Amino acid sequence: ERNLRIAFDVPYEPFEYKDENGELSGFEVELAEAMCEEMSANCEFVIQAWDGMIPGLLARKFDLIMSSMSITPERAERVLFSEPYYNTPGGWFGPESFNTDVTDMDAMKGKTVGVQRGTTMDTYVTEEMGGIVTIKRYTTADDMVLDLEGQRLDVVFVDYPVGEQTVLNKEGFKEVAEPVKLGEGVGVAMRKRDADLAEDVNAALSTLKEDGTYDTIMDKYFAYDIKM
Amino acid sequence: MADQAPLICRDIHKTFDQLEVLKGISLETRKGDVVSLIGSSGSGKSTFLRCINLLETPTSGDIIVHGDPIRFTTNRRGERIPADNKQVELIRAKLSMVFQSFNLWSHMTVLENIIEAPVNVLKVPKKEAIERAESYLNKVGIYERKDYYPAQMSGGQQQRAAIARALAMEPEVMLFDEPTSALDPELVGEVLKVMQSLAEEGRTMIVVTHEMAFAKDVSTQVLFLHQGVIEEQGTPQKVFDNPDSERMKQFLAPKF
Amino acid sequence: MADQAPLICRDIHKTFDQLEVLKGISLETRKGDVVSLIGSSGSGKSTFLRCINLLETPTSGDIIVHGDPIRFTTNRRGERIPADNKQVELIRAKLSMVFQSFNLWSHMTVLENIIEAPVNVLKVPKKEAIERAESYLNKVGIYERKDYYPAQMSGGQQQRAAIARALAMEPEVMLFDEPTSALDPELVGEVLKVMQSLAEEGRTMIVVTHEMAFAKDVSTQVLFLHQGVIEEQGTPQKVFDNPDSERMKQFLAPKF
Amino acid sequence: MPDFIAEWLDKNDVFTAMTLMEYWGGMVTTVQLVFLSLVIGLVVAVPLAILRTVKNPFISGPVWFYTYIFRGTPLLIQLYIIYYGLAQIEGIQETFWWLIFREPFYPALLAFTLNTAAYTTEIIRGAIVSTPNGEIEAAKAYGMNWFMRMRRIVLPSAARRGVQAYSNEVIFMLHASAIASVVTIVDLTGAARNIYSRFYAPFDAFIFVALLYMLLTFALVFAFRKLENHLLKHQRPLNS
Amino acid sequence: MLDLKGYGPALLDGAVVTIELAFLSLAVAITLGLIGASAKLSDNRLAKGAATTYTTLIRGVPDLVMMLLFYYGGQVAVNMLSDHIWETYEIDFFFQFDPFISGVVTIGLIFGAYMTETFRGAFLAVETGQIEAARAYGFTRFHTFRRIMLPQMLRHALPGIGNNWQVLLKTTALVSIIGLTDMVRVAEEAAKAERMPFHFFIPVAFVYLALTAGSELFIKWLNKRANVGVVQGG
Ligand SMILES: Nc1ncnc2c1ncn2[C@@H]1O[C@H](COP(=O)(O)OP(=O)(O)OP(=O)(O)O)[C@@H](O)[C@H]1O
Ligand SMILES: Nc1ncnc2c1ncn2[C@@H]1O[C@H](COP(=O)(O)OP(=O)(O)OP(=O)(O)O)[C@@H](O)[C@H]1O
Ligand SMILES: [Mg+2]
Ligand SMILES: [Mg+2]
Repeated sequence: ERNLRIAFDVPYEPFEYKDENGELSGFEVELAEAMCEEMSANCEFVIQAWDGMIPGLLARKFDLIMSSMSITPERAERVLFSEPYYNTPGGWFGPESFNTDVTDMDAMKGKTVGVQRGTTMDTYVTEEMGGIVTIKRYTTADDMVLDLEGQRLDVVFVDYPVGEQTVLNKEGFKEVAEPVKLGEGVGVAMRKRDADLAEDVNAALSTLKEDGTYDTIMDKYFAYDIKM
Repeated sequence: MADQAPLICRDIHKTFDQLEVLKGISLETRKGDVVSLIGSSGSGKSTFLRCINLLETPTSGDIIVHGDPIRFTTNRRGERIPADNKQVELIRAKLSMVFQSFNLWSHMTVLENIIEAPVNVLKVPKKEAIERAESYLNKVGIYERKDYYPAQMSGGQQQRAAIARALAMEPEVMLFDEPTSALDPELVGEVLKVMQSLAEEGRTMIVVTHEMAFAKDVSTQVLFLHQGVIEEQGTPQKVFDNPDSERMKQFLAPKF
Repeated sequence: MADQAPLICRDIHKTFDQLEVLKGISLETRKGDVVSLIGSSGSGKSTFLRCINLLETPTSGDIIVHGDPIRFTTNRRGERIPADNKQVELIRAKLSMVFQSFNLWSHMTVLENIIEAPVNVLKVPKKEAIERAESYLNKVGIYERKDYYPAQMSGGQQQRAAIARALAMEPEVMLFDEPTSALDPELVGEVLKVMQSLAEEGRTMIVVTHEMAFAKDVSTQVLFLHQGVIEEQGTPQKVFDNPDSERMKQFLAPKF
Repeated sequence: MPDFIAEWLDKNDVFTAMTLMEYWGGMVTTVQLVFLSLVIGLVVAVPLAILRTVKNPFISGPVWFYTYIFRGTPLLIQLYIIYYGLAQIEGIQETFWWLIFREPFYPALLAFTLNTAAYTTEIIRGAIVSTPNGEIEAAKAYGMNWFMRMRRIVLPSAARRGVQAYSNEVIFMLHASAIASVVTIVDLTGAARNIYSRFYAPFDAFIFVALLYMLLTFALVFAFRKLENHLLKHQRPLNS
Repeated sequence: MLDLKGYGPALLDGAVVTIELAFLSLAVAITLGLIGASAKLSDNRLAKGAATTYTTLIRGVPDLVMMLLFYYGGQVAVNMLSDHIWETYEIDFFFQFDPFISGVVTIGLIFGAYMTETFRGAFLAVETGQIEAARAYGFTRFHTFRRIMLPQMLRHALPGIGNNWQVLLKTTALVSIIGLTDMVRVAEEAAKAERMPFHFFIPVAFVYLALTAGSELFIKWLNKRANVGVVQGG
């Protein structure tokens, strides 16, 4: 029986957060619980601030990161990713008055777009629209929404569930374009050397996806499909 | 105006906490007067000088400089303070002082110390101030030390720098607090000669001194202070040769 | 041991930057000697005293206290420094000093100033140290000021506190730098009498002074310093009545 | 160039011309932000420190309160309130001020300046009150008015006692400026964060900016050593 | 009353972490500062060089990086060492860096460097005559330091100490990246969870201000003691 420590950065609703009783819950938390059971591992959940995530993994403070870390080639250089276990689209949100077509580069020229630093949305906007729009990068989604309200931003491009929870909750804002499927999805991050562990994790995840456990958990938190 | 008394003090009292240090000192000077203030240690000589230029505010009593009485008022805590800072500054610019502990400005060289007040207070052009400073430095014999900082000089050199600083103000009234205490007999003579020549130019001087020879030979008026009261006052002849007070007689008796 | 020279200095040189302040000073004392160091301002008297207890390290020359030569070494920059700090501390505890600028510790009252070194360096029991301190405070006449801080005292009172502080160490050799400069003639007499009585007890003293009367009447040896060299040295009779050097004659000539 | 460095440079993807340009841009922003806030902060702090030493509580009180609040709360909160708070003011978007405060640079500059001025005020105040009293008395006795005393005697003397503490404040400010990145300014740390989150190479990205910060600090430490040598020459014995 | 949405107890726990960290690191910092300043002012070239390297290096590295380096970098180094020992000698040697102790040590080290500069300045402001008098009476170095230099330097050092303390207090928030939950971290979590960006920083600011008020009073008291016998210029 193996011992595993899994790190989350809370809160990131509905993926991981503390409920009213202070218990860790959320989509990824439940998925992690199921995964541990499947692997018959003894799991301990660790809460870790985002900036210390990778350093902590490398320093063996914990063994797995299941905190919505998107798979990118650059990150894959440093850590070992499992197969992706979910992918959410990026959503465009803006004020009611925003009527520009975000795919029309001429129309977008000079607009200010907010993204969360280091997300796949950041990479997308940087690659596709860099030089055309002004990109502002934020540490938290809430700061970004504040600037959207304060009219420093014209539009934000953010993880769909996050946008749904923050921007659409406010008066006078709407979804301004179709969600965009981006990137390779989110995976469990591990140390490079833990190839054995990665195999087991992948096996466990695929079992969960097949036997319906994954769908049960997903339906608890989402009205749409994020499965990969 | 010319024959107006440069400095009059009337019934000055000064109390620190409970301790009454000055118990009614009066003094009237004429132009060119040299007043020697003698008395034992702790009798209030320095305090009296400091009251004259208001570094200490007298608890009561009047100070009149050139017919201009200094105005006082009381502050919220009931302490007496000068009423008009402008007036005090004007008066101080006319009275220069040599402190017992020199109080040279430590971050300035000797020359800078000396030209500071003439240039900034009296608005003497800098070039002229430097010339003047150098001539006084020569007079007190420390011209070669002009670019030293106070901490790099001997006690006597510091004292001479402090004297030069006071002289360079060329004020009407000069207050000297033991200006020759750190000097050897030879230099004492030199410095006292410089002071004498200033007196002859018509400047008024109040000198706290332990040099009885100076008090006797140069001064026009001698005050003997004892525990905050004037025990003897008058011409040197009277004070030295014919003292009334027992304390004065004792003070003058040769001790060593 | 008893008749060993308490202090011997041999060919002391001291250079600040380029300026050679002491150019070879030698001095040999016997127990009970009173050495008067006279000379004009800036001639190096204070520097010499400061070299004796190593506040300045002599550029060259030897210092031997009670037969114990102070060991020197050179540091990496090629400057001469004492080799053994413990030795220096031990020697300093045997030499007490009155500074020209008093250097009373400003955060301590007069009494605290006086008992500090006896209690902590000599390990005298506190009660005894206080008694001793009080008796010396009485001797210099500032017993009633014992709980004042230095800043609250007159110049002369501070100087007397500094003298009491040195006396309370009851050291074998005492270094006095112009110990009576801030005192009136009456007190000068008192203090010099105290010093004389100490000499009679057999303590050795080196006194920088401008009181020629003291140098003449009390001292067993007089050194006349001029620009860093000893111009005259010998018994007071010889130095005062029969000086060889021109400078000394000039120094003695009455100036005022 | 040693082989291992060449090899490392070859393999690395964190240090490309593009990222280096990003670091350079960040460095320029950091230097501008820190330099401007320090200069303005110092200019503001001197009069405030003087007011803080005044005996009248109606004058010194408000200054104390200002330093209390700005030293007492985290700079991050101050920056948040100024940056996001200003935008919340009804109708500010229509005024001339919005042209200035729309950009994150000016709110950040304002927050930094107010913060450093508070700390600097305390340093200067401390140095002012420990000026040797005799030197002030000498200045008074020579007829210097309050203003001249301050300018010619007290402040120069205070500068000599405050310089070490102030060097700390300058370095604090350099480090503290790193939080500018939370309001979307791409300063040195902002650049590092962007690059870090792109490549997830914490040690490469952060150690490199750490080196850049160190370089800036060394420059400051060196400058302060020169300044101190100049200021303290009056108390240096000539022989050592 | 401010509605803390049930985060009150967590904030309180966080505040305790913040306060413990702050006071322990302050103790470390003051100790290091006194040692550093004495070393910098000594004649010993080795001590001087070591102290100069310490203050320059530590002040050079941003706090966040120091924290990452010490805790994670230190751990990586221990891990590598442990692997190596295991592979060569088959001895199981391993320990985890404790985040709280690492936090105290890191913050203490950082502020020790700033304190060193503050104390050095304060020591330089003590009149040399005061120290000379002590040396002339045969005081040992330590005795001179304790009885004369320390009390006299304190009044010059207090404003600097006060500033360093204020900055230190806020630097404790960095420990969230090494997995400790101080009050700022709690406030951040709460802010994100409740989507109220300013709200939870109000109690945090008040805790800071209360600590500041307390320390101001304490410093005022110290200042009064440090200034006995001193006529303050005005
Ligand atoms: N730290 C220093 N740096 C440079 N020169 C110095 C220093 N200390 C003293 N001097 C110089 O050394 C010379 C001798 O100084 P010293 O204090 O020994 O004189 P002194 O004989 O005691 O004079 P005084 O009777 O005025 O006290 C002076 O010219 C002085 O300027
Ligand atoms: N700030 C103060 N607080 C309390 N007492 C003081 C203060 N300043 C001076 N005194 C006391 O006032 C008295 C007179 O002091 P002052 O300095 O005027 O004496 P002085 O005549 O100049 O003596 P000296 O010849 O020794 O310089 C002294 O007994 C002194 O202790
Ligand atoms: Mg006096
Ligand atoms: Mg001397």
